[in-house]
Amino acid sequence: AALRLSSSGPLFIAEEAGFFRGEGLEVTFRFFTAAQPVAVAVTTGDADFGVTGLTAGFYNLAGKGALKIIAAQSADVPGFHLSACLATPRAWDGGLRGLADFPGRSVGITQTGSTFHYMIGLLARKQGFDLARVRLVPLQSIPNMVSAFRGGQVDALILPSSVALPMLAREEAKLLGWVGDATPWQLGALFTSGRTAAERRPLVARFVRAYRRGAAAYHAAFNAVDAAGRPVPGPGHDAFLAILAKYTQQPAEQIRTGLPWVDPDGRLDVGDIHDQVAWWQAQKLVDPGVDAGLILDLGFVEGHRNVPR
Amino acid sequence: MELLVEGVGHAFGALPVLEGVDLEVRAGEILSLIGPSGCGKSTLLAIMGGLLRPTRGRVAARGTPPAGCLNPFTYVFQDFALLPWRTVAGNVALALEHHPLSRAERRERVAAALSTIGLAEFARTYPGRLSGGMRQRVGIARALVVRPAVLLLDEPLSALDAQTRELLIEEFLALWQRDRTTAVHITHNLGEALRLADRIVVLSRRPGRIKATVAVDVPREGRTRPEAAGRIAALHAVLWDLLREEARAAARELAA
Amino acid sequence: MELLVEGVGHAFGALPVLEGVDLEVRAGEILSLIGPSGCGKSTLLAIMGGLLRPTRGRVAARGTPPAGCLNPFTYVFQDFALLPWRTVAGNVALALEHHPLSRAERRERVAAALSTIGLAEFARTYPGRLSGGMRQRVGIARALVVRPAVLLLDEPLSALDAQTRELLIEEFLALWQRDRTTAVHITHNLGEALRLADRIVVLSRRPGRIKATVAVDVPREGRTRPEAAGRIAALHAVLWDLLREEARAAARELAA
Amino acid sequence: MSEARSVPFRGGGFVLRPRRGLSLAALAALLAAWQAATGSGWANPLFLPAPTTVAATLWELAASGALTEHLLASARRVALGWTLGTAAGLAVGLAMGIFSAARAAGLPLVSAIFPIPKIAVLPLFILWFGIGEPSKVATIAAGVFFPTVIAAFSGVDAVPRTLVRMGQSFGMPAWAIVAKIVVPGALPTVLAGFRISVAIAIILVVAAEMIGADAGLGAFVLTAGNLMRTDQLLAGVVVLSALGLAAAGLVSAAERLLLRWR
Amino acid sequence: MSEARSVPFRGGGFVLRPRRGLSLAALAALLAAWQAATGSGWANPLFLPAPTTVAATLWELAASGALTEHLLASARRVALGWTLGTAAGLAVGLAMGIFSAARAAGLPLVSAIFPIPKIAVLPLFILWFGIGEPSKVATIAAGVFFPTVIAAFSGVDAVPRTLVRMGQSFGMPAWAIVAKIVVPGALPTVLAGFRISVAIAIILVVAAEMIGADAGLGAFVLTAGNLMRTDQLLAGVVVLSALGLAAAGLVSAAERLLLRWR
Ligand SMILES: Nc1ncnc2c1ncn2[C@@H]1O[C@H](COP(=O)(O)OP(=O)(O)OP(=O)(O)O)[C@@H](O)[C@H]1O
Ligand SMILES: Nc1ncnc2c1ncn2[C@@H]1O[C@H](COP(=O)(O)OP(=O)(O)OP(=O)(O)O)[C@@H](O)[C@H]1O
Ligand SMILES: [Mg+2]
Ligand SMILES: [Mg+2]
Repeated sequence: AALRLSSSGPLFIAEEAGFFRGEGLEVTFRFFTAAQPVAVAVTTGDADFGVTGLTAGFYNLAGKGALKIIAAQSADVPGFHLSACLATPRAWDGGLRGLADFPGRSVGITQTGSTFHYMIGLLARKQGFDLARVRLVPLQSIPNMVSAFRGGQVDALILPSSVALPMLAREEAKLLGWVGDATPWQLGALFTSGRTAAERRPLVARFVRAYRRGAAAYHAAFNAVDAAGRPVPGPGHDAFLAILAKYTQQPAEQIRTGLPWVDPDGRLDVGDIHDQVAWWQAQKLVDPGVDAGLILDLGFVEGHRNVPR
Repeated sequence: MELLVEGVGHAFGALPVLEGVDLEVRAGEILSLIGPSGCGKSTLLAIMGGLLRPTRGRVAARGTPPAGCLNPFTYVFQDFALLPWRTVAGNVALALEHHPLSRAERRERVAAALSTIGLAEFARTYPGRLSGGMRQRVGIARALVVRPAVLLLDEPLSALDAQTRELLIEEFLALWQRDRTTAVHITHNLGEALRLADRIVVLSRRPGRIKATVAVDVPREGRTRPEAAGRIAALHAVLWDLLREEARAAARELAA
Repeated sequence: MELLVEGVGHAFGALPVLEGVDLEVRAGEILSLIGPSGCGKSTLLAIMGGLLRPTRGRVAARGTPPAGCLNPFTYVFQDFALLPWRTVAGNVALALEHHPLSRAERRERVAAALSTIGLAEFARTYPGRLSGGMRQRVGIARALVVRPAVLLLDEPLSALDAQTRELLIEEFLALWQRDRTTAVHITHNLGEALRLADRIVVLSRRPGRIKATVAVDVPREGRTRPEAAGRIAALHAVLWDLLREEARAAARELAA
Repeated sequence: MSEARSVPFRGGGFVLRPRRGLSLAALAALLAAWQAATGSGWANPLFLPAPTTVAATLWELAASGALTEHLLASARRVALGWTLGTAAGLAVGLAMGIFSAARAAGLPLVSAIFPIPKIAVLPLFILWFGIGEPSKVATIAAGVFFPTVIAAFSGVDAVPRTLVRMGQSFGMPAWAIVAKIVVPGALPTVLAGFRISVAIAIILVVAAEMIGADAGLGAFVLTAGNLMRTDQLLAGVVVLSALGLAAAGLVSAAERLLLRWR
Repeated sequence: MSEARSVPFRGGGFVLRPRRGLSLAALAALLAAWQAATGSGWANPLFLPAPTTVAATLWELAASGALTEHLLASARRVALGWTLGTAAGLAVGLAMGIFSAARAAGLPLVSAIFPIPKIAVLPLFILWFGIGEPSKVATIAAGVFFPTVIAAFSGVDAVPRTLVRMGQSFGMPAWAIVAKIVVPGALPTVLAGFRISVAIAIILVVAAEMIGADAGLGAFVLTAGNLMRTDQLLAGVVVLSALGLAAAGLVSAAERLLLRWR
């Protein structure tokens, strides 16, 4: 189960390049249009594996033993422009000029507990402002957010680059900064159900192996950087881009500008996940009983980063 | 008031129902209309009151409605046409509500009409809980309450027992004496026609044409007296023969 | 078949409509039921055919329906009760469809009934496009088509002109000669009752009680002959007086 | 002579009598089935917590005052949106029932616009009405409008034309015919439409409160859903259900009052 | 003697005649208003691209074959879901129209369950029906079921009881009374319900295709929304609209055929 987003690229590449078949796996993709049903489908066993962003809802579900995170998906890292913080021209004129200027303003997010919500939280910690002084306006969908933004109903937004770049180009919005540049974090993950992780370990291991080969190929093609830290095309760039275009049903041109960073080995930033859970718990949006350690099954990938002692 | 029916014809789609009807209803006259079932009597009445546009000819009226008349051309419908969601009193009041009457007068008129037809105690009953004859009487009360100039009665007493009918005929004649209302009266009861009418128009089978007009040449007050019995019986026989001819012709057509 | 009405009383809520009705309808008899409007005639008929449960008493039947009878107790309803979404033929066929008849026979029976009532050419017309009398005739055809053992007729000819009525009375008597159908016949036309009935039951005003039972002691075939006119007129007068008494009493009550 | 047997009773039936006990029993059975489903594991308690759990959550919410706040916020939006949508829907629907031109022009528009999913037009609503109350009320009103239009013109179609002719014969002005004959005649169908539209209004409170709502059952349910807090989600759903029951009760009362004549 | 004047005509009116030209004109006016709104800047072209833009997008989609694929996938789901929901709804609704017990038990359940928003129960649908076609069809069927139930029992309520008594008097078995008197008598209200339920079915295809759909107009519209491709979003909406128009046309045809007698 997955969303039609380039952050699921390693999966698509693993399939098209035959890595799954190489492991003797017959993989069928099931696509969803929102993160929540992906997690539900894996929980109910309708899908064996899922990849999506890490949300408070995900942690709540996983915290009940339903889901185990087994490998990394995309991450926000400096230089890879996934999520933009935008201000309306009016707010900009009114003094909203940087990532520290949020207090006292309203920010549109998709949903309470979403990745966008977390990013604002991250910025608050990094920039040292009080999140309580920012009015978060949940608007459920990107068109709603953009519409509220255009109408001046909210002062700022965090948006995916694919939507943000055209707006910046048309000067309908002012860029406050990129989340990845300001506060890198683990955005998404590959996960399976608690049952599968416990009872079908060999299968999971084979799946993760293929997935990591996909991730490695993806990383090589899309995540190469030049000396200045700017992305440059790597080997297989064009072929893989065509694969992504096929799966995401988007023109290659549009995908190119918002390709996320993916760890070549599927290694998770484990410490960050612990941080995320702790922060959500502090916000009272994730049940206090959830233990980040139990959500993670680190046995399928070696060399996870930042593993707490 | 006076009604002039001039060359009226009507067809429902391909079905001709009336043909070349010329008729004059004189002021203050009671004209009965008889004819075989389905010959177009109700259709003609609807045309006379301006409820249906004839495919041919026209209907004109002469004279002015008397003072106090709220609705010059008023119907009593064959199928009663009561509003099921209004009580008996409400159905009668309907005819008055759009006229500038005081509340008290409206209530009084309704009460008077209901007691005339003998349904005062059913004023607050819905039509669905009335017997057939009671429904018909509500339709009559509703027509009387507006003091019409021309009454268009479509089998107004068909669902009533002989005795109730007799009472209502007397009531009606008393009202008629007072207001000299012009009336066109469809009936299938020759006795009723001979009680009420100045003239009786016999329609042919469908398509209805005027087959004969029979004047009832006995003063209305005297018609129930024994002396008149002979003349009334003779008229009855004449009408009966006229109708039978039509029925025979219809039967022959069917057989062919 | 024979019908026994034993101590039947009925009230709609607080309104008593029938009281202590005892009545025997003999096999092959035609019994007419007359009485003031709203006295409970239709209610009594509904009770007799098992459509309404009386609040008191019971109705029993004796005898077996003759061969070929599809529906022993069959109504002709006062308000016709036609299905507006079925054509004339469809309404008549309705009574046959749940019986094991061949298609051809069903069609034949329907066609025969429609030509009896003179509506063959309207077989495919919807009731909404019929005149009042035509609708009533469809209701009669629907009842005849099942060859009933007991016919329960609620003012079956009220909307028909004198001549059509006469034709249908003759048709009906012919059928009755053949099948000796028992019939209970509500009417408000004394002449009709005196043409058809073996006995005439007069109901009092509401709550309806049996006020009198009048036997029509003239052979049915002879009733239209001039010799019988005197006896028929005498019976007519008797019935008329019985009814008038009721109407007077009702009027007195109203005045009080 | 053969025995006299009672004439078989063939009437009766097809008449509805209220049976309050059975109604309550049905609701109780629903709760029992829910409890049983969660107890037996047929429904994963992860997605369908037991009614007892939900009751506890509800109790907490009620105690904290949050429940009243959400309920009031949503009820106000539902009431306002339903009233506006119904008023507009009745006006348009009656016109479409009476005038050939209105019907000819209106029917294709209704048929084309009704099936448009709300989420597709929310951005436009935000643009036109902002993210405050107006856009929320408009969302509900828009959802109520279309079924009401359909119920209204279908109801008018069912009014027997002979009654209209009767009104005309008494010289009733057109407005009086509409007010006293057409509208009451259409009422049974319109009230059936209300039964549908109140439920739709409550369903739409969730869509409406997608637009930057702080308080409200819809916002509460959405947040609970996003957070996968199924006990809160179900608590919100139970309150929406109760709101639906209350609204349906009002429609039933209106039917008892206005359709007494049946 | 005074002049003879024609008796004023008071009848007529309150009868609807089809006016095809006007229907087409209304749709054309809708398109023109849309074009004007985008041209004048009253509606931001970002959220409401001009019809010409949407037409171009539609053309592209059609040329690539994607349109047919999405349309077929959704139309199949709508047809299947609507049919199932309608069948179940008619069965339950007729029972509630006929039996006091069914009404007493069913009405509170319908009133309580109908207002539950679909998105709140999606996880349960996934749990019970999986992520394949069944859950999508079930979502649509569930949405269609409730309005159909309400239309069916309201329709039965409107059948004159004298007609039922007539059927009983002819010894018609209960099933025949239901099939030949109750159902045809309820038909006008039921068909009005169909008008509402086909539109709801189309609206719900979007909710249904939230659940693991590759193809389908709902999934297409949702994806377009997530990517802020409003031209694609509107193209999808236009196709849904057209689907709604077609479905409404079928209902109108059914009305012409089945309610000829009016
Ligand atoms: N709305 C209509 N559409 C089509 N045909 C109609 C309509 N109304 C009446 N007819 C036809 O017109 C003819 C005459 O009908 P009308 O009601 O005038 O008869 P009538 O003389 O009043 O009969 P009755 O004495 O039975 O009431 C009938 O054959 C009937 O079928
Ligand atoms: N469904 C009902 N509910 C309440 N009262 C009713 C109902 N049906 C009839 N009644 C009352 O019962 C009484 C008798 O009605 P019924 O129809 O039996 O009279 P009837 O003798 O047939 O009169 P008519 O000759 O006018 O048809 C009337 O007063 C009527 O108001
Ligand atoms: Mg007539
Ligand atoms: Mg009667």
